[in-house]
Amino acid sequence: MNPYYELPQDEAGYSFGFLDEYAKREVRRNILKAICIPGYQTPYASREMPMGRGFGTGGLQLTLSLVGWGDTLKVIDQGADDSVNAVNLRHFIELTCPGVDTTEQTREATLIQSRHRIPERQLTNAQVLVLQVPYPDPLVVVEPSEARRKIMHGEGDYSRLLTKLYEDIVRFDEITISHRYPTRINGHYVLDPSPIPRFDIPKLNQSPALILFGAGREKKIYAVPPYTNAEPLAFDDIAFRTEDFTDEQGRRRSCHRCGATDSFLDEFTRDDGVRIYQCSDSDYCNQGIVAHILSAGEAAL
Amino acid sequence: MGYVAIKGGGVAIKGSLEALETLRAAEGEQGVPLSLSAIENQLRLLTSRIVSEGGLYHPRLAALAIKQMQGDTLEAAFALRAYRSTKPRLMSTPVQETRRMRVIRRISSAFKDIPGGQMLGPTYDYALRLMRIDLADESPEVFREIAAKFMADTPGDALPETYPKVVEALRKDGLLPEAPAHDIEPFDITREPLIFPIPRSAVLSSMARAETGSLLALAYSNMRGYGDIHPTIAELRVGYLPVYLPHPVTGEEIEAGEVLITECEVVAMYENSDNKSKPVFTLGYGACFGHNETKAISMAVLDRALQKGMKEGPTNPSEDPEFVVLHVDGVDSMGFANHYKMPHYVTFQSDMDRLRTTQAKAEQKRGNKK
Amino acid sequence: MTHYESYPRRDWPRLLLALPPQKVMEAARELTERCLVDDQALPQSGLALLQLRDGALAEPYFIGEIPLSRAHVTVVDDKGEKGEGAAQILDDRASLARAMAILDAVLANKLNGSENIEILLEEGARRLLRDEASRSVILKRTRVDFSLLDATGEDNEI
Amino acid sequence: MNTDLNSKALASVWAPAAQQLSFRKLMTAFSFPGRIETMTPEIQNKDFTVLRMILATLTDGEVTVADPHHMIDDHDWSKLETNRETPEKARFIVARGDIAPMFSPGLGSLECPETGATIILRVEHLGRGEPLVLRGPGIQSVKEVACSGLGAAWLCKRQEWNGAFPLGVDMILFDASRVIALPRTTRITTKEGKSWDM
Repeated sequence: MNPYYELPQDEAGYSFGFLDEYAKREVRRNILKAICIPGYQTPYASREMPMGRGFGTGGLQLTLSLVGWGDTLKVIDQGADDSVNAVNLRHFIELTCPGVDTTEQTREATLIQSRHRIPERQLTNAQVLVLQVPYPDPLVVVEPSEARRKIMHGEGDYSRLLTKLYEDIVRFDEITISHRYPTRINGHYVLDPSPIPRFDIPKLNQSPALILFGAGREKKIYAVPPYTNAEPLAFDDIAFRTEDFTDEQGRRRSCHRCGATDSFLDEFTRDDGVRIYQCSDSDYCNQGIVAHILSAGEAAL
Repeated sequence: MGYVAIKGGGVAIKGSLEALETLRAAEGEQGVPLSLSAIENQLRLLTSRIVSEGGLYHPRLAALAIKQMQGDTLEAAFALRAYRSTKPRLMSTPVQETRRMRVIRRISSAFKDIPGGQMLGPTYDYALRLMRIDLADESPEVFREIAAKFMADTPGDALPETYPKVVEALRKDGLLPEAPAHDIEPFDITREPLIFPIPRSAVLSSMARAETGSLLALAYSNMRGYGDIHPTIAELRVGYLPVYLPHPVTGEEIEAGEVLITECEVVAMYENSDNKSKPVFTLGYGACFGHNETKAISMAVLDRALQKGMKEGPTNPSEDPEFVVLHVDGVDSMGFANHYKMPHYVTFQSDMDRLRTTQAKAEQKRGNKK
Repeated sequence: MTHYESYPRRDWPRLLLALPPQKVMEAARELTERCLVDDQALPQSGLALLQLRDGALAEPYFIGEIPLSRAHVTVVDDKGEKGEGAAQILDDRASLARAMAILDAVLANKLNGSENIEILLEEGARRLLRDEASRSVILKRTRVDFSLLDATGEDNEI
Repeated sequence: MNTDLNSKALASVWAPAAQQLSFRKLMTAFSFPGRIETMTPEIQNKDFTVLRMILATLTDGEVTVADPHHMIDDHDWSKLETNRETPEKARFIVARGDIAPMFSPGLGSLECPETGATIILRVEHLGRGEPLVLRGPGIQSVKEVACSGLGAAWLCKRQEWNGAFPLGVDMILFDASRVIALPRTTRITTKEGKSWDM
């Protein structure tokens, strides 16, 4: 640099939503195409964000292109609002989008960005869920070339993926895919639903809320529109199964905190070696406790 | 209760940032903060890496990034990339010709007698890698004298600033294929998604901002035997490229500033292509922002390897455009490697569920057999 | 369009960029006090894709991005003379580009005050010469003399 | 929220805040085909037309626009900084619903269906006129929407263009203040159950 050069201090500064308007417009155009072609991975020119590829930059670019004044945003990771990554993303959005409200309550949010979970509480058609995606293409396991995968997707040809699932069954007598379970949308495209547990897959089907997926590193955007069929790939004789939370006696385990028996549970080992379970969705858990207290209060009256 | 492992993230993040800052300033009372100009000049090869891997020629911001990231090249390049996302794209420049480069170094390993001559310029090639203990305690006075001394006694007339390109001479002799300048609009990797197959301009752009070590590793695999390029350097040049833009009022070419770049052409063995034309040598091309010869050479070797792979189909990883282009970007790959540090509690819970179910089934089977 | 005789217009930005920016800004500020400056386009700071031609197949490609600031102005001096000027510089200060666009307008159209800018150009040229000289020394002192090597090979040791 | 700041930022169709709001309306329209969305009533100045709002929100120099019925004026072309193209090649096509389409828009390819055109169609009135019966993603069971000033030729052609999913075109229908969207997945019949297949 010229020896007299000085970094401009007064001409720096970021605009609303960090991204420049051209970047937002491109993301927005691709969101509309993703909705029109349910489950199709729309390519876009992902921009670099100030956090690592793999830390939710795809979801973040969607959120920053969507969010505006009047929105109430919730950011979660592993179901929790105060997971380190969720805190970091929320902080960044608050910094670059002044005037946008944030919340920890699923009910209040108009826009929810999440990693690895779909909230337990059923979303409404006034809400939009943005999921962060590390690997967008379920066909990668059977076909390394993207050019060939695009043709397979276009033709709706998933025979090799089904063969892979079948081989699993032969080997382990069980489909071994734990999360990122390949799911067919509107009878055509099979998508990678991001690393949500199988427990959350049924929430994709006929969801009242629009669900958007952003893969920043792999530069793809895709969508499950509201009220759209989403079916996990399965076989007639081996059904799709969600995670099993029953104990040795065959009873559904409950959250040790709120007592819920219908939520996805995190597993902890207490200092004394006893294994305990707790809701992964922290808002759902908190709401459960609040409801308990309220009903206990009413009973006491 | 105390079992909510993921609570309290916000407090920990704040503490972590402060710990980072503390270590940056850990020299204590003797500490002097690094000046950006010192980084830019005294660590000029590090700055060079950052401007090229960051994809933005802004040495001062690169120096700031180096300071802020405590010397981590991947993080610093990353900061420069993110900075780009906030700035509007004003234009793409007209094609700039590198023969106009104001060189400070220019060599060829193909010919000793290249038109205009060979100038070693600043290079470590012939510097002995012996520790110079005298640098451990350098006096500022002596340090400031170094440049003045070098400049003091220079005999004779000034040499020209610009030099013809060696490959142009080879072309005149009919040793290289003719390369008529065609002005197809190049691929913009910062805007257009990479959908394979991609044009060569996309490959060149991707490699120009690739991570030096990643490019080197793939090029080295080709040199060692996973490939057969066997390159000879026709020309390696380092210098300042003036950027000419049309004046908004008159339209005439005006210099807007200059950019330090490194450029390299390698000659490889001729191909037994179609029988109609006469056999000629083939070329590979590499260039990047800043002074970074390892990167330019690696890129040139890979470009040649990829040309072969695009034409005849890849037989080695270094000849496969998808493999090379998708794996050499430092910002992409480091981001992904690091994301594994994030919580994966839910997916791991799900993994455990699958393993336990499969284990139970296996046990049941064994039981049945008994 | 009249051009200043000693330095062609194409060299002005290069000469002005060789100066401390405060000098350019100050010169523009002085002119603004006496002249009417009207922005033809809003001064902008952003990025440009740098397009090069590759040396192997002569194909254009983008090596990366450069900072770019630009401004385009019309200046009317205190005698009522009017002229257009612009600047595009490899720099991220739109204010500097605007200052240089004002100087460009005044110089190119020989508006009132252009003499002071000529002095600035002179000074820029002197500084530029110094930078160029240092590069020239590098070339001269590192030139490999193959003819010497052929004639008296043994003497060419370090 | 600072309402002063808010109203100022929304004052022009070219303002980023206005385009964000407008995009969200379009996204809702595409998410729920047939749902009538009123475009940014906050903007009251004469600058505002629905077409200008849609184009300012979705187009720029990165895409191409066709205007076979000359609905975009020169001033808007220069402000949009977008590229003119023939309807056969354009990513966005602006047209009148009362004039039968005389072109074949891009439908995309099997590998890249997203390159199928978006057709922005002016109709007379949404919510009044011929009822259309819609089914498909985004619609819980059936959705009815009335529309006047949309020639039957458009619906026939649409059916033809969208015959081989994932190829096809997506549509935005607009009147003086409102829009509905018809993604390629939406199946349209008349009240009597007649489809537009001819």
